[in-house]
Amino acid sequence: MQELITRAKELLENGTVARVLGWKIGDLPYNPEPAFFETAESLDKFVYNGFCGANLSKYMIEASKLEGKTLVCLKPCDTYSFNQLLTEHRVDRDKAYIIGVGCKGKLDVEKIKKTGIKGIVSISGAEADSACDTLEIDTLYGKKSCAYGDAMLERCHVCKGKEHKIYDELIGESRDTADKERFAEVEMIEAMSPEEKFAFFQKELSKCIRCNACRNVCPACSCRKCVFDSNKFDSAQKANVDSFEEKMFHIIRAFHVAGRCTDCGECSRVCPQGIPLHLFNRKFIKDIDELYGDYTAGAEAGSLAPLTDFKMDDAEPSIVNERG
Amino acid sequence: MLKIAKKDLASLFALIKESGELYLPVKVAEQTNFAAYEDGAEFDLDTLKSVKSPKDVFFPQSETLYTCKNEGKTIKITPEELVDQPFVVFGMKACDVGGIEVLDRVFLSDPVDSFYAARRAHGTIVALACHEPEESCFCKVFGIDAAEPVADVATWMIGDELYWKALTEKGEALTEKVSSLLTDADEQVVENEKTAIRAIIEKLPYSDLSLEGWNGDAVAEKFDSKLWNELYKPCLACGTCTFVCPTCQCYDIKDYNTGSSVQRYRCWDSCMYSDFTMMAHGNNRTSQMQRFRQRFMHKLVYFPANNDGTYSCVGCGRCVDKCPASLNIVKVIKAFGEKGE
Amino acid sequence: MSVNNEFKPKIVAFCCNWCSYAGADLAGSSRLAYPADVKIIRVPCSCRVNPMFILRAFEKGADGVIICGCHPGDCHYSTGNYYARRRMTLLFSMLDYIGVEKGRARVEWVSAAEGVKFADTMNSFVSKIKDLGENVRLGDIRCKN
Amino acid sequence: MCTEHKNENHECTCHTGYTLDTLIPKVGIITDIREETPDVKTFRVNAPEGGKLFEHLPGQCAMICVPGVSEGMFSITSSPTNKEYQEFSIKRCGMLTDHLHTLQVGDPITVRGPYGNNFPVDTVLKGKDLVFVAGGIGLAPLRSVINYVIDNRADYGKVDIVYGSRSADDLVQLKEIRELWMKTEGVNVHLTIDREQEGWTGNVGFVPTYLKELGESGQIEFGVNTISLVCGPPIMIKFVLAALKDMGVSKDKIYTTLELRMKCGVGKCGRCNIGSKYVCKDGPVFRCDEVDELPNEY
Repeated sequence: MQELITRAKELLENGTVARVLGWKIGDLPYNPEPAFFETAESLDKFVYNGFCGANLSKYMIEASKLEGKTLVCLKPCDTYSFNQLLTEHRVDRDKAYIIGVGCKGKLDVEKIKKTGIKGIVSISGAEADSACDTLEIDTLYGKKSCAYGDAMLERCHVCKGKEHKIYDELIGESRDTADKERFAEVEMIEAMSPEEKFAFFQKELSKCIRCNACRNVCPACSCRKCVFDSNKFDSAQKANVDSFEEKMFHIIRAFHVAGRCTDCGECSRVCPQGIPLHLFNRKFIKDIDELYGDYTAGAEAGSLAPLTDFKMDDAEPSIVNERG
Repeated sequence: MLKIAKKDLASLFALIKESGELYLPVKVAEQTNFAAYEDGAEFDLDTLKSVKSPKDVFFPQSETLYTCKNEGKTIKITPEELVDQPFVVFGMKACDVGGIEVLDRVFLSDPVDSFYAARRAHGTIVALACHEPEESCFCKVFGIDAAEPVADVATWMIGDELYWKALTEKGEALTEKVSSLLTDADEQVVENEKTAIRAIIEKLPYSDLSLEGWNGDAVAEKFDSKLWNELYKPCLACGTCTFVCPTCQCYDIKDYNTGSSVQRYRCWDSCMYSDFTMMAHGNNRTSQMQRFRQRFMHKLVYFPANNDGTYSCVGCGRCVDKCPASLNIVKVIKAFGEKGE
Repeated sequence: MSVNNEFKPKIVAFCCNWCSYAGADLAGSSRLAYPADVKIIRVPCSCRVNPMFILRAFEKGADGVIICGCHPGDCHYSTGNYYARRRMTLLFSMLDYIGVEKGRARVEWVSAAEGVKFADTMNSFVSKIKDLGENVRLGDIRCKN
Repeated sequence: MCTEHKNENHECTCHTGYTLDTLIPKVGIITDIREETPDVKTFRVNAPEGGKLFEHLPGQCAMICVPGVSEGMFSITSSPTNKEYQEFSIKRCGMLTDHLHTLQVGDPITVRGPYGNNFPVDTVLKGKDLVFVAGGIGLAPLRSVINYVIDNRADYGKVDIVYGSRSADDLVQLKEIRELWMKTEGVNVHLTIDREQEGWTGNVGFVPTYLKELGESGQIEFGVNTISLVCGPPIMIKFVLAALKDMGVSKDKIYTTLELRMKCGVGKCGRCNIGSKYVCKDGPVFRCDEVDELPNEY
């Protein structure tokens, strides 16, 4: 991480970049916040560790409008989102100086707390360059430890690979973390009976508090004015009055990014109720791969999104009934 | 002081349910939220904080105000029935009870909001002391004693027994109803528990946060500070902090056309949303900085100005845990503290 | 499950202006009978049908939604129904994924000359929906009373 | 328990503290609609059984709700001294007002209120000389005060009304201005329009400049005993305040009414606050020096 800080200071001082977009040390061991650094000594508060899960490419939409280049630290999965935003001309490539940062899998403090660990005072083993795979956690109620894999975000278990898709420079090595089959959860749900499927989503979506964090964090969800924000829409985007509204909101949110979603997992990471929202997006990805050929959004900038393309011999919609 | 064994709690809840609805923390899909208790539901008293605060019981996320139906030449307005059955909220922590008191100052001040007032009048709150406070808690900063919650009934979970002490006559009435299951208990055990909890609270990282400089008449200097321009940048303008907060009071009034009638309902709203102050000739808070500033100015400056010094924050730490960009009220207070503004 | 005949399904049909709507006219003018519970909404092209239209139709109380368009290749706008075909396939797969009964939403290509096919499609669709029964999984309870 | 103690209008009598919630509107009937200008209509509203829906004070507002569309806060333009009806002058400028302009005489309309504070007619204004400065639809809130003053003419000193609009047909309540206000003793009305228009003999020019001319030419004296009441589009208020300042009128002698988005009208929904003041409860009528203490966020 120190190498990253010195490089960032260097680029800032020699004027190649006007600001650095990274993470600032939080006041708890697990809550660094995305931050802009404009001066070299403010970079002393820069941090990059296992808790820097935020995907910074969406901030680049606004940063591209500022004058001068912005240095942005992107993890391998973030670069897919940046490519997708590039394809849609939402970010300006020459306004971004991309440093591909190494990634050993990002952590979720909710998962640590689910193992019963409370009153966290300090965590060691989450540093970017540490190689150990257990976290030593010092708490008010004694020393605890937790395996790195158990604390990892769900998206890191199905990581798409540690190769950065777009960068100007690479700093820090990565460690492969994929140990689960990407569509396992989706297949498990598809195998359920309609009643079970309905009950599963009814229970999960009943937790939704309509806070829109999933929509506001998603790099593919970058419309200037979202259809759910118009006041002509009588089922409000704030009230969870009836279970149908949550279903419509989440289906349409996933639908609007179908074929553009890079499966970066931010929606599930930020959901305060821990709803596995990626199950919607990943279902669309699986269908698109099966019906229209494998496609990874953001693999390379400029690729044609499946829903803006067609083939003469595409399957008929009735295939959904035959597929069982 | 009375007590009941942890294993008999299910029968205690069943007994309470006989005389009215019971709301308590229930684990659904691995998340703990306050919900109406059905027999056999998996209640969860170990998780310190529910995701959504229990203010939902008294000030629901959405409630219908009235229904309008066109009848011939005129419109028939049928107001929604006010709550008129007693109910019990079990397992509220001291910070959430503090949150309800903040909301009382809003909804019970003249003109009284009768929907809220009806629920408050018919609700009995059984508060549970926090056995193991977490690092994001800072209720001590706002003068709330987590070891001794002040509600209709105070309870402590010590070992595998629940200690029960009624504090108000509503609490006495409830204790009366369930006295068959409660046995006498020794006060001293609870005193030791209180000192243990207070010792832990002293060690919490946020407990020494100082609110110096934040009060009702700090409007001018805090409003024009340049710090807001740096603090708001990572904010995603989502509504998480406002919807998990036990003291947020803002609501929106909207219509829902059901085809045969129109239901006018009230739902929580968030000052962080872009259309919060949208009006016919424009929006007086267009930038996210203004909205971010409004949220914390309201909690730490405007509310104390209108409510003789009471802050609109109870230090529960839910915004600290749940903000996607890790921003929260503690970082704002600290940032202003460091800059000495 | 024999559905008592009181259950009157509400069906919403999005018909594309150039083919299916003309097909419906033809079915009407040649006195072909199809159930009256079908409410036709004319759209410029099947591709104009936004997934939210379908979900809001279900929300407001529809029991079945059918989207009719020109046969692939005959679209007045040349490629409209190709995009609609992909879009509807994904939507129907998602509806099936969250547990909605199969067949509650359907796409059918009906040209302007196929009045008979239009009537048959509507008859078969209404009977299918009558088998499925009332839509309880995608409705908003406030619109039920 | 509580279910038996219900009386007919839904009050839970065993907790007699509640009246019907203030958010529940009353149903009124539109008894007359006057086309003031191409985009302003004045609606006269009565209770179904006749008389007024509720009592109000000059300057207070009411929330007019159209089920299925939305609801909006409008100032009650009729004076409280008028016992038979209440009137609202509504300019067409949005979803709700478009719908209101389609209503006919005899249609039902749901109204709740009154909300907000009022012009201090019985306290500060009593016995003072008054200068009313209004622009366009801004006359609506001031009209209730003007008619109140005219009905209790003896309690007040000289009255000057400076009222301007885009064009002659945009002058609201022109009939009443000519037949009642101009004929009342001690009340002189100064009308102006923004641009030259044939058939218009009155002054031409913006309200702030016209006000300055009147002030400097002595037609209106701003003595220590004069209170000014200003209402109109924000841009006009800004220049009028500047003009009054140049003529030595101190800010605590000027009242204005602010208009922000109001949803509940009772200071609870958290929308219309400027600093720690809620416009719907602590306002909408403010003294200008109070307005300066507020952070500039409106």
